[in-house]
Amino acid sequence: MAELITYREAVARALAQEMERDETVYFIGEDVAAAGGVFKTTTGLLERFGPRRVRDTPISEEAIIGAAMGAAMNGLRPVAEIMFSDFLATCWDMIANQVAKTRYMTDGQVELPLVIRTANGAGVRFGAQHSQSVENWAMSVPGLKVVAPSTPRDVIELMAASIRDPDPVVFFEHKALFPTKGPVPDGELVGELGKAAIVRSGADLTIVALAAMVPRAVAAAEDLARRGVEATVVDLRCLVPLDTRTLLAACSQTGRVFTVEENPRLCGWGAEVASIVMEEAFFDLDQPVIRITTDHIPLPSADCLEDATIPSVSRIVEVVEKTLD
Amino acid sequence: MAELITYREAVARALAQEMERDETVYFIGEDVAAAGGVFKTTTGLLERFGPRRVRDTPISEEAIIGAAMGAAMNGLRPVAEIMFSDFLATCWDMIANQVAKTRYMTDGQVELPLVIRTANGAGVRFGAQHSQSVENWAMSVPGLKVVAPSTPRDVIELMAASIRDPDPVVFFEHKALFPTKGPVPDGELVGELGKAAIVRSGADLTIVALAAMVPRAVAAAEDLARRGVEATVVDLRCLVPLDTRTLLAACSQTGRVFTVEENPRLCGWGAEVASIVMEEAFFDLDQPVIRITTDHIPLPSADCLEDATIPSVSRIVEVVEKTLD
Amino acid sequence: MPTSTEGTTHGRGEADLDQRIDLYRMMVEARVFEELAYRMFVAGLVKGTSHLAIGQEAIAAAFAAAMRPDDLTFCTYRGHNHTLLRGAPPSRLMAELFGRGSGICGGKGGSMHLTDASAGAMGSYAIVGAHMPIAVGAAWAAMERGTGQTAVCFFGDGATNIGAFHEALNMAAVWSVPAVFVCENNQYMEYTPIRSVTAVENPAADRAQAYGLDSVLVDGNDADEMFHTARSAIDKARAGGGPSLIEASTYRHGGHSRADPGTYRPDDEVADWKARDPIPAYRERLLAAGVEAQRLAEIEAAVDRTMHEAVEEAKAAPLPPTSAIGTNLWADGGSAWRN
Amino acid sequence: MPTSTEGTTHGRGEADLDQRIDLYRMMVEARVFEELAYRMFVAGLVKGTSHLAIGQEAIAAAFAAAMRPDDLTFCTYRGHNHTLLRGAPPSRLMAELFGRGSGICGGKGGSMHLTDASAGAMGSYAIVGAHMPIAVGAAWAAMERGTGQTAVCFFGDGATNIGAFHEALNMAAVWSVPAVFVCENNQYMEYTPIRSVTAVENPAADRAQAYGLDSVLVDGNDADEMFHTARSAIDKARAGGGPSLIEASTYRHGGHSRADPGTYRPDDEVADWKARDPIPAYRERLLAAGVEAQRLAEIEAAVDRTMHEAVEEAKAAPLPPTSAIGTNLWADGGSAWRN
Ligand SMILES: Cc1ncc(C[n+]2csc(CCOP(=O)(O)OP(=O)(O)O)c2C)c(N)n1
Ligand SMILES: Cc1ncc(C[n+]2csc(CCOP(=O)(O)OP(=O)(O)O)c2C)c(N)n1
Ligand SMILES: [Mg+2]
Ligand SMILES: [Mg+2]
Repeated sequence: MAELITYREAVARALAQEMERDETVYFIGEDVAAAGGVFKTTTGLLERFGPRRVRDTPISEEAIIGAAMGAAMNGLRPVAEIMFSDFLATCWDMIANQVAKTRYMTDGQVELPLVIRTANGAGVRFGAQHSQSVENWAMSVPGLKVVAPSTPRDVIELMAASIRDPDPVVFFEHKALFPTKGPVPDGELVGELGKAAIVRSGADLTIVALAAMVPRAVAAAEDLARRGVEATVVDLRCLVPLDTRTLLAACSQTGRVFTVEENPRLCGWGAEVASIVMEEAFFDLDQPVIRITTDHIPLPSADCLEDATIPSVSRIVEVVEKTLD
Repeated sequence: MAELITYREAVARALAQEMERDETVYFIGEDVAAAGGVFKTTTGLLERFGPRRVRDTPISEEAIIGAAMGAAMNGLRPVAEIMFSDFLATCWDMIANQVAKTRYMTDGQVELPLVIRTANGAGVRFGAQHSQSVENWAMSVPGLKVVAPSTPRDVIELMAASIRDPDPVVFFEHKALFPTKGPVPDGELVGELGKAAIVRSGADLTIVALAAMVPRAVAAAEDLARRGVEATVVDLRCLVPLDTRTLLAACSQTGRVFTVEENPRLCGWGAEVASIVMEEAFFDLDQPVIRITTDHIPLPSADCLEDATIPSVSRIVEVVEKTLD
Repeated sequence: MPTSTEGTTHGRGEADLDQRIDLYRMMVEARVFEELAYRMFVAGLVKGTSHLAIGQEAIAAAFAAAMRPDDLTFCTYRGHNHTLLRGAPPSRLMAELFGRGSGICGGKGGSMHLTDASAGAMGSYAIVGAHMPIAVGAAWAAMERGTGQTAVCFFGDGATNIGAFHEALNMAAVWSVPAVFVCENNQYMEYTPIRSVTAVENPAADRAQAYGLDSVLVDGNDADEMFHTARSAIDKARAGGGPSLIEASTYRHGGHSRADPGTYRPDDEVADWKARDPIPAYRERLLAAGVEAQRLAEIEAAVDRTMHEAVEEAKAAPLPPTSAIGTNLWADGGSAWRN
Repeated sequence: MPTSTEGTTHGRGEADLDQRIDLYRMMVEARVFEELAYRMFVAGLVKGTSHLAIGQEAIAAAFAAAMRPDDLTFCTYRGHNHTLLRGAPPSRLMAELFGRGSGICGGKGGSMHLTDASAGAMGSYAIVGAHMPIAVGAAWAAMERGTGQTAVCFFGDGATNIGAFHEALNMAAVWSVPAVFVCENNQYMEYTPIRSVTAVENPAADRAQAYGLDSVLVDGNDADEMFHTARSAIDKARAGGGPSLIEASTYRHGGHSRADPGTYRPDDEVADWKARDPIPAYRERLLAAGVEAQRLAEIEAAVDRTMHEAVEEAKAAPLPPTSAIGTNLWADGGSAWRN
């Protein structure tokens, strides 16, 4: 039987499932142990697995990632939390230059089974330094796997898959989704990286979305359905590996493709997806791929401004409808 | 009259021109003063402008960018060197979260006239941590202007424009171009940011390139010309602001567009350019935009492997020809 | 550094008493402003988050009093008091917390990014440690331009373990810039006691020698001691004596942010520190020094009035227009990335 | 820490003499390997760049001798000697410098990224300071898994001013991991004297207290002193005594990298340090200790032979196949980012 749990609860459940299964899984981060995380996503782990496997760190992001990397080289499977994805910038060298490149530079001598968890995205009025969507930063660096789930079930299944994966994974949890609920079956759950989900099927157009933009894309699709337009919604779930099979099939079928991206416009994941789709399904398309993105600006903190900056259900519907007539 | 100087000499000449003109222009970086820079791009500046305005720093990239930012807030126009663009990762927070966002977050109260110079790109067998092309990192962050010249003259004109620009500019100099020569007229030179150059005109197809890929695109175009195919070559020169007018005009005219990118494939500047061109010139295109990029891997150091990874003249020609028949 | 502040305040004469009364007023301003901000938060008017410094006012007041108008302040997301006491208008500060168009940053910054460049409040930075190198640069420019300005940089105990702290202090010392680095050691990061993640007992003071600086540890809840410390460090910097690193021990009465009840702190610890609240203690001291209760009561009433008016003004302020989204990314006033 | 090494080496008996002869052999191996590497560079066979540690061999040799086979070494782009002396095959090291397929990293790493995981040489890192937190993690894992391993991390004087140094040492101390941090202070960054950009005289030793560690300053050109220092720090770490920070003063005889003639260094300074070359000095000491010249000559000849053979092997090695570009990004052996 399946119960309804929150995206927030799913994080702790996923970590607990894997730490229970494999004693080499360790978890470190700022305020993650005694406090259970500033987003309360890791509540109970300290009590259950003790202060050695669940450890509070200093405010030292480079040391957090470095420690995870070194530990992964020497027999642990660390999960490291970077509290807000904006702070990936403070340890970007460790992630983009060390973690991502070491297996390749050593021609496979060094294995790095580690997961970097981070709270990504906007919607909570934290302003420009605590609200970014930076999954495209990770996507642009060869050697990183990139995951960004949109449902509690995907959080568990993809976190388990990420922890079991022998390669480094950057796992983006979306702040705005923490309170959202979804059904989750009992028992051990393990998913597979690199598989997109067809969340909704419709013959008229295809909306490709990620993380918090998925529920918005679905809401827009339902709105459009009421107007007689049927949309397919693809939840990419992983940016690397990218499920181009599912993506291209869904796009070719409808010939009308839209991306809905929370990242600022330039060089977002949607630019890559649009380029791939147009290059490989060019003659199946009735119109160019249209990207619906956050404006190319830092995020303003005022609620009314933040709401107007990120793609909204109504903006998605508007853009789609404009192309239909 | 114009003389031939190297891209390397152009850097020092540009800095000298601006430091001569404006005493608030200061220059800092590692080994830039007494040693004249590890690439010898700043030779003579210490002797000419003295140890206060040309200053060696500790190996502290965050402090280098932070110092430049704080100084820009308080009346100087600093130029900060980050020796290799790979090291932008070690101060990415200062660049992407502080420098890029501060004017916007303060609603225009704080002006940041500063230039971050860095040696970008491959071709010198330095391996994965000293050879990256990361101009797309900067392009993806709102609030940064992004420049990457391909000729000595552009180095001078765009450096002068960058130093005089009231906004932060990340200025990518290409390692492999330092020894290359080009004609440079006498006297003060000042260019304009956000203007692409049509390096070559041809009716059959358009190749869009940047920095070290420009000479390769031109060589490929000449090779193609010998086979009766005439290519237009666009040198973007700036990624932000992006000269979409010139770009779209050049692409619409030929209907066949190729990008040549040194950055790894995913989310490169070419993905953005391809998406824009396909979205805005879709019905002028005879075929999808095709991106010719470095593979999506860290750069190997062995010369034969590095050469085979980065787009070469022959690979450009091959890819183009395949689409013609 | 002075251990007994009476020693330093005596012999400074009447002017000092006025200065001390001013210090008191500033502490009360910060306290009332933040208490109202908290109430507005509970009332749902303050959006996002907010980090109060209630209990830490003596540090902000002392430095604001010791600084010259053209000196530059760099602080953190816990920066309401620093920004206010440098002279930012309370109504526009409150409006910024409310996300209104009249906010000090037009609603784009929010509680964590208060900036009033015209008052020398050069920003609240929300990424731990990042503003420390920036303060070095501002001080460096002051030195090179000979403006006589100093830069004062406030940061928390937790910031002492991040790389930017190390890089900034080394560069500041090597370049001998006129900067004062002030660690407001309130004993905790967000929820984690600083002791549990730091290799030394005094996270800033015990590291001063690593930068060739004197180790300065002061009672951050004693406004007189703070003022004296601030003044000597600023004077030293202005005189070309180079940077200082000051650790001021203090405590925040509430949680880390609005989301935090602060339950991880032992009750008696909280009680002890609340008993050392800098404001009533200073009030007593002023009365003992012969200031009339009447005068202090008038100050309190005036501050209360001003701050309540500020709140009303902020409540009445309009939301920013949606068009504001596209303004002030660039110096040309816009945000275009293409032609 | 010992100031006189004779004191420590006496009384260790015959076994020690053998150990010391071994130390000598290792220093000679490193020296001959790097001299050949330099010649191959001039001959155009070594691609890219290379950073020689000629003059610094005593440090690498002493630690390699003091480490257990399963201990882990982390070093910098100036890491030929550390990688070689942990046991990496010289022919495959040289092949890596040549960019050959038989190179220790298949030609993908190059001079700055030598790694031989099977020998515990966990990598040469080309971004200053980055490997220090990584070494903390490796030591932390050893502690948690109870393997008894230690991690030894070598870095330069210039690395002491970057943030990662600070973060790594604080975390190492707080978690009390079995790690030894060794600053090879060769007095210069690339071309800039470390003194000119550092707030303290001894960039590492003068900062040890900031992490609650002992200040350890040793003569990096004295192999006996280095060995003793290395052994005590490693023993301490292995015994659960936590990390150490060691500053070893030394000098590189040549420039920073192949591109650098090193002209920025005063001639007499270079001459003084060359007079303190660790290898001839140690040879004298061994002879004085009664080792027969014959025995040392045989060692030198053998090393010379091995290294020249290594060069010939490397010269004969094939280039990597172009297909290697796409291998070993992921654990599945490939580099696919899509299905
Ligand atoms: C680089 C970075 N890491 C983590 C955070 C999240 N964070 C915000 S405040 C805080 C605690 C800071 O503690 P301290 O420096 O003592 O300042 P205080 O909040 O006590 O004033 C943390 C970890 C951040 N903003 N920046
Ligand atoms: C973060 C970073 N900044 C700059 C460089 C460029 N660089 C390479 S070696 C070097 C000097 C390092 O000096 P030191 O730490 O003393 O080591 P040494 O070369 O003397 O062994 C510099 C600045 C780098 N590799 N990484
Ligand atoms: Mg604190
Ligand atoms: Mg050195």
